[in-house]
Amino acid sequence: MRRTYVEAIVAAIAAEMRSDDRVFMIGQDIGRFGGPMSGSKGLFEEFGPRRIREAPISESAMVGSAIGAAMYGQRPIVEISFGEFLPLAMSQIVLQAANVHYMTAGEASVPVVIRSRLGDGPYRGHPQSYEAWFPHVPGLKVVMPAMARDAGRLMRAAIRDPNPVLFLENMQCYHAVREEVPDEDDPLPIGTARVVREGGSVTVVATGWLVHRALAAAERLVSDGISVEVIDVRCLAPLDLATIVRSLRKTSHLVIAHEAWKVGGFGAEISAQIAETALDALDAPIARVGAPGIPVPSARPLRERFIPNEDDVIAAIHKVMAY
Amino acid sequence: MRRTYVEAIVAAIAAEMRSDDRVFMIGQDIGRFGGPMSGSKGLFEEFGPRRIREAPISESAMVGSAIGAAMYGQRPIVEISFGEFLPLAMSQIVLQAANVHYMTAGEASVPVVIRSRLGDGPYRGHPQSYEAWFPHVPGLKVVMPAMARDAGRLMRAAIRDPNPVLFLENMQCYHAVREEVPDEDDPLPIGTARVVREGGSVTVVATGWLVHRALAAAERLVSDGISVEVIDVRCLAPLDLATIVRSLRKTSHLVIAHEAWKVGGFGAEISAQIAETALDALDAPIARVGAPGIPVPSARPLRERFIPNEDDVIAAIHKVMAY
Amino acid sequence: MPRLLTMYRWMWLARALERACAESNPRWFPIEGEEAAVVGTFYGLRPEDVIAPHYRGPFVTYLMRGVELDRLVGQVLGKVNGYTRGRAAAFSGPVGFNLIPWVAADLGTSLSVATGAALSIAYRRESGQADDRVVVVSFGDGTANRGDFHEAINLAAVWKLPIVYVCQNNQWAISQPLNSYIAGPLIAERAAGYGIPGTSTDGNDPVALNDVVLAAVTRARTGEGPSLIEARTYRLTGHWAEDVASYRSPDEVAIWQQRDPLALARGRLQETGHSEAELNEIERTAVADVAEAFRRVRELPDVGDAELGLDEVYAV
Amino acid sequence: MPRLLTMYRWMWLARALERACAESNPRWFPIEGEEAAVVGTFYGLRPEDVIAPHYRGPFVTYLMRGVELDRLVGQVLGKVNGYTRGRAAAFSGPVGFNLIPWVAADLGTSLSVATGAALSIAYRRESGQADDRVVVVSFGDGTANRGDFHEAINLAAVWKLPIVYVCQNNQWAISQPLNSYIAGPLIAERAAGYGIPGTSTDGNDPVALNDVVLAAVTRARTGEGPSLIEARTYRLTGHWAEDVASYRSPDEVAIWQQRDPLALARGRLQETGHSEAELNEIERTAVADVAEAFRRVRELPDVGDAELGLDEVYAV
Ligand SMILES: Cc1ncc(C[n+]2csc(CCOP(=O)(O)OP(=O)(O)O)c2C)c(N)n1
Ligand SMILES: Cc1ncc(C[n+]2csc(CCOP(=O)(O)OP(=O)(O)O)c2C)c(N)n1
Ligand SMILES: [Mg+2]
Ligand SMILES: [Mg+2]
Repeated sequence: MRRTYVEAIVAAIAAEMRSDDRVFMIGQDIGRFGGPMSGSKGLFEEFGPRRIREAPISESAMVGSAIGAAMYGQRPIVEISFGEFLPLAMSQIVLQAANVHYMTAGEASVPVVIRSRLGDGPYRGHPQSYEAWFPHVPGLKVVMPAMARDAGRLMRAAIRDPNPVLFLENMQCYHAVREEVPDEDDPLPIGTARVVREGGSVTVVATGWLVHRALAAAERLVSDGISVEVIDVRCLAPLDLATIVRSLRKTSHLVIAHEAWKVGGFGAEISAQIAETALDALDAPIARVGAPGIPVPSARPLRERFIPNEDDVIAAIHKVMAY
Repeated sequence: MRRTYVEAIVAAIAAEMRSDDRVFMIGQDIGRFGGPMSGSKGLFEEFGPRRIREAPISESAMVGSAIGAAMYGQRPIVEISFGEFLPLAMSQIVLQAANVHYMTAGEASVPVVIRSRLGDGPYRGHPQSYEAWFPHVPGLKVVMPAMARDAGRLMRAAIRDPNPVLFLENMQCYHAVREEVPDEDDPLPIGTARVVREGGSVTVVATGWLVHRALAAAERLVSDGISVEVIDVRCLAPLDLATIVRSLRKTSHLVIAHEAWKVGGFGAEISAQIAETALDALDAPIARVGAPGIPVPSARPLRERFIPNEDDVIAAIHKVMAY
Repeated sequence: MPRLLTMYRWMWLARALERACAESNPRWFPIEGEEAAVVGTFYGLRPEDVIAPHYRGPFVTYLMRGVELDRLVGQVLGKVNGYTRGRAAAFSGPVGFNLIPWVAADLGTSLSVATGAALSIAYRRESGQADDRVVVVSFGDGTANRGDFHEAINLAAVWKLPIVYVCQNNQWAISQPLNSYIAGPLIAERAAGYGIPGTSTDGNDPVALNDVVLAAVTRARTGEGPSLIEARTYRLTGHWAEDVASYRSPDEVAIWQQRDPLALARGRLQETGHSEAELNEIERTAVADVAEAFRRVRELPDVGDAELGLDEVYAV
Repeated sequence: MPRLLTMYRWMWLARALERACAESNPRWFPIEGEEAAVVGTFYGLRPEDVIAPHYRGPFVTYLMRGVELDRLVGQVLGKVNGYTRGRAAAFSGPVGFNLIPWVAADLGTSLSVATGAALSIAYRRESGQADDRVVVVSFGDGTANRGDFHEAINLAAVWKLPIVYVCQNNQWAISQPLNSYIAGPLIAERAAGYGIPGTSTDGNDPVALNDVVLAAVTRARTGEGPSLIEARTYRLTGHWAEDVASYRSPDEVAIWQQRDPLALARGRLQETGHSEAELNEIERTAVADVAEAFRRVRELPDVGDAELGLDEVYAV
């Protein structure tokens, strides 16, 4: 069945909930309303209020209570409606969820999925992209799919994972990205990147919506004779560096692209790992594409200028190719 | 007068408070107790409860109320006793303080200093190093001194700055680092790095306590004929890249060292900026020194293995020199 | 009854303006049904008092202090004349009029920021300066469950800050009913736990509400500290303009339609001798003023590169 | 009076153990003066109930459920036999005994985590499984002002979770007195705002406190939801072992020395016929058991590379 990105996620949650009663959801407006941007559509009708639990506007307690429930036998999915509210649960995520397994010397673990919506979206609301903070924190897994089927398969893996998984959904991908997604599907092991387009001239490593912009940029460059390989990172932690290095050894040119602010973004970490382990593979400086250093503006014309786009990716490719 | 790192900070605060009544402090245990680790020693005696305001254990409201007071005419210094509690005020820092000036189109500004103590300390309590999250957020300035006099001078600058400044104090430096610090001293413009040791073979760029470990490493390498230049970053935002590049053009070898976790740390951003703008200056891969990917352990022997030390810096230097 | 008449004008301006905003932006958060709660909370303050209205329907509170209608409409339409130049959410307002701007949309954190404005005033008072300003901040019943509600009010109570907290309790948080986030009692009952006065009142009666608020304002002005007030009202529309609110019962909505604060106020004004014609004129003027503002502002250019402000992030 | 006698044993074990911990670690947070509050809160629970004691003095609550003394001492001394292998703060405990571990030291967040344990129980009950476990969580009077206090208790009230919140109100938060973080009322008065029962009680009377806690436990067990209890007590020592607490008046301390819960309990036990000798023996045993444990554990190796666990961060 052809499903959008969000439909694939919802289908994956439903499938996991059917097979494991320990799985339940905590979130705001996830009941009859169907979730922000239809993010839990149909789940309340199928699973009812016991398993689709609507919470007060208490982000810290929502995440904290999911952690406690996970430590004591359940497998909750807690949804922070938008990434803009993740800072409110920051301490729960980085100090409680991340630490439990290690600090208890393996006695306890926290099989919780923390879902949230990142990036710019069709309605422009709550558009923060804070993903870079989390791979810095040992104990968390951080997943950030760009494709519909990957999103569903990674959600299945996240739910089954015995560790806290931050599952970051891109709002532009939500309804715009679709593909064939079977009803029954295997979990995709967390921690693998994917070459989504093969090419020989330059490697573009991207996350979320920028994967799609990189793909569009690649098409536009065909006529210029530039053959672009695009890698969808998919998981920030653990990071699949090997796939990136393999591509770079072929192309010798690297562009890294994400929607988040460029400075301090996750692109920096990818770049640093390359500069540390595969510097000799580079024929040119590493170019990063990311948002400029201003707070995320609200009005559409400003937002459009703020979010990195195809042209930015193309400019970066030209820059590294011209070096 | 010879002052320790913390004494220099306290003296700077006192001097600014004397000359500007709008400056006051909010914090926990900053009164008669003299502040965690003597971080506000003598201020209560001099300035009393109006200006040295002890707050409830309410980190979000502490920072939020400091922001509001700053927007409405005061110049508060709000102290989050330890970096471990910064996540509790995360939203106030990254969404309120950082956004006000831009979002109000310059109508308002937030001259607040948010002080906190990072890193491992003599008592091993609350040892998180979360500095890397903040330079990612436009609108914040992020200061992280390693030397006593710089700490005092940067505190003066932070208090006078019309923007929110995150002032991150290293706990190992607190009582262990001392130098001559005059009673009257100029503010040090925020945004300059400093070459704290000249050398020709390799550049070590470091922050906080690792500046001191890098200096010690440099001494140990003299006998091996390796001449190490050490740069104290001092300010993460704005970052003084020029000073780093200038050094690198001389040494062609780069090591970046910090106490925070290596993955996703601020070292990644420095590395990425080099790989983007000065790749040709490198004769070897960029080596990063940072903490390993485990939560910060508590017992002394584990903590000592966890925090990067001189040996780690030396190993990294040898690695890039041997390339 | 001059106060109710003036309020009636403001309430109608609010209704007309919000309807027009909702029409031009399907994601606007309408205030319909809560106009009395908003106007009753912010009426009768001094221009130098600081206000921090809830994100839902704050425009009328800005207008009550002299903010330009066209410039607010400009924010909604993304035009260059908006105060925030397209940067902040459209419902923010100009700080120059002594308000707390909406620079982020995570509910609750701005309660602490508003508390800080009161701290600034208290600090000046403690320094011996004559400053009897107060802060009035409003927020939703859903927002009352965020940690900042607790931390900010407690801080204000401990420091006896000159601030009045008003919960605009419209009984819903997007699609969730009150009982999904509060167990039974009134929000005002939380006041006792902080050692401050708490009052729950009919938020659809702007005069009664305003009396309660102004009493708390006087308390704050005279150094007696903060208060918590709950204005009970109802969100007659969906959460945003386009939301048909199929998650709740039409019967419930119908009951509250009967208590439409504008209809109630109109009835009372008629009882006290105001003519149909006079009241119709108020209504007509509001609608016409708003329509004209929208017409004028639509002519203006959209925000663009000049507003992006790549080098306007830091104050100098 | 068997309960008080048993409690007396635990209280003495707590005192002796905490004194020894404080002696070997100048940064230990001693419980002296609050033993009745701790023992009275956690006495009489079932082993399968989940406990989340406050960071100050939790060891006795672990011991009451069968945790090994030597392994706790190992945590304090940084020895290989500690449950947490030197990783967590020394005052953490083993989850296998149904408790919430201390994996971080930012106060308040663990209130939400403890609430989650109660959610897990409620979830099983709602699924029709027989599960009448409850959670008892304690925290300080300073911690009661963190946002998580508010969010967690409100969540528990809305979901009617089987949990009892106990505030161990020792009237100080490090060097700050109660009135620097609370304006007047008792902490228990905050309960009404959440629609749950609140009781403030003498925390130096372990039996009275335990009666109040066990009544709330029964309430929680039978599905009637959470309660908030305040145990009024006093921290007789500094915040940590080395802290001489020069920020407070010796007179205040002297008054509370008179109310030392161990002396009070001893008096009551004597009144009810327990001999000096019997009571001295309890005291002597506690001190001796602790001393022997320390002696044994000191022989063990310190934690080292084997405990660092570079590849033990993720569960597999
Ligand atoms: C911290 C936070 N969580 C969730 C949201 C998403 N959200 C936007 S409006 C809203 C409902 C707010 O309810 P209430 O405070 O009662 O205000 P109302 O919309 O009823 O006026 C929610 C949950 C948010 N903006 N901030
Ligand atoms: C969120 C947070 N802020 C500050 C601290 C520093 N701190 C450690 S103990 C303490 C006092 C806690 O007071 P209370 O909750 O009353 O517990 P008590 O120490 O009196 O037992 C403080 C402020 C902390 N650990 N966590
Ligand atoms: Mg509401
Ligand atoms: Mg206390």
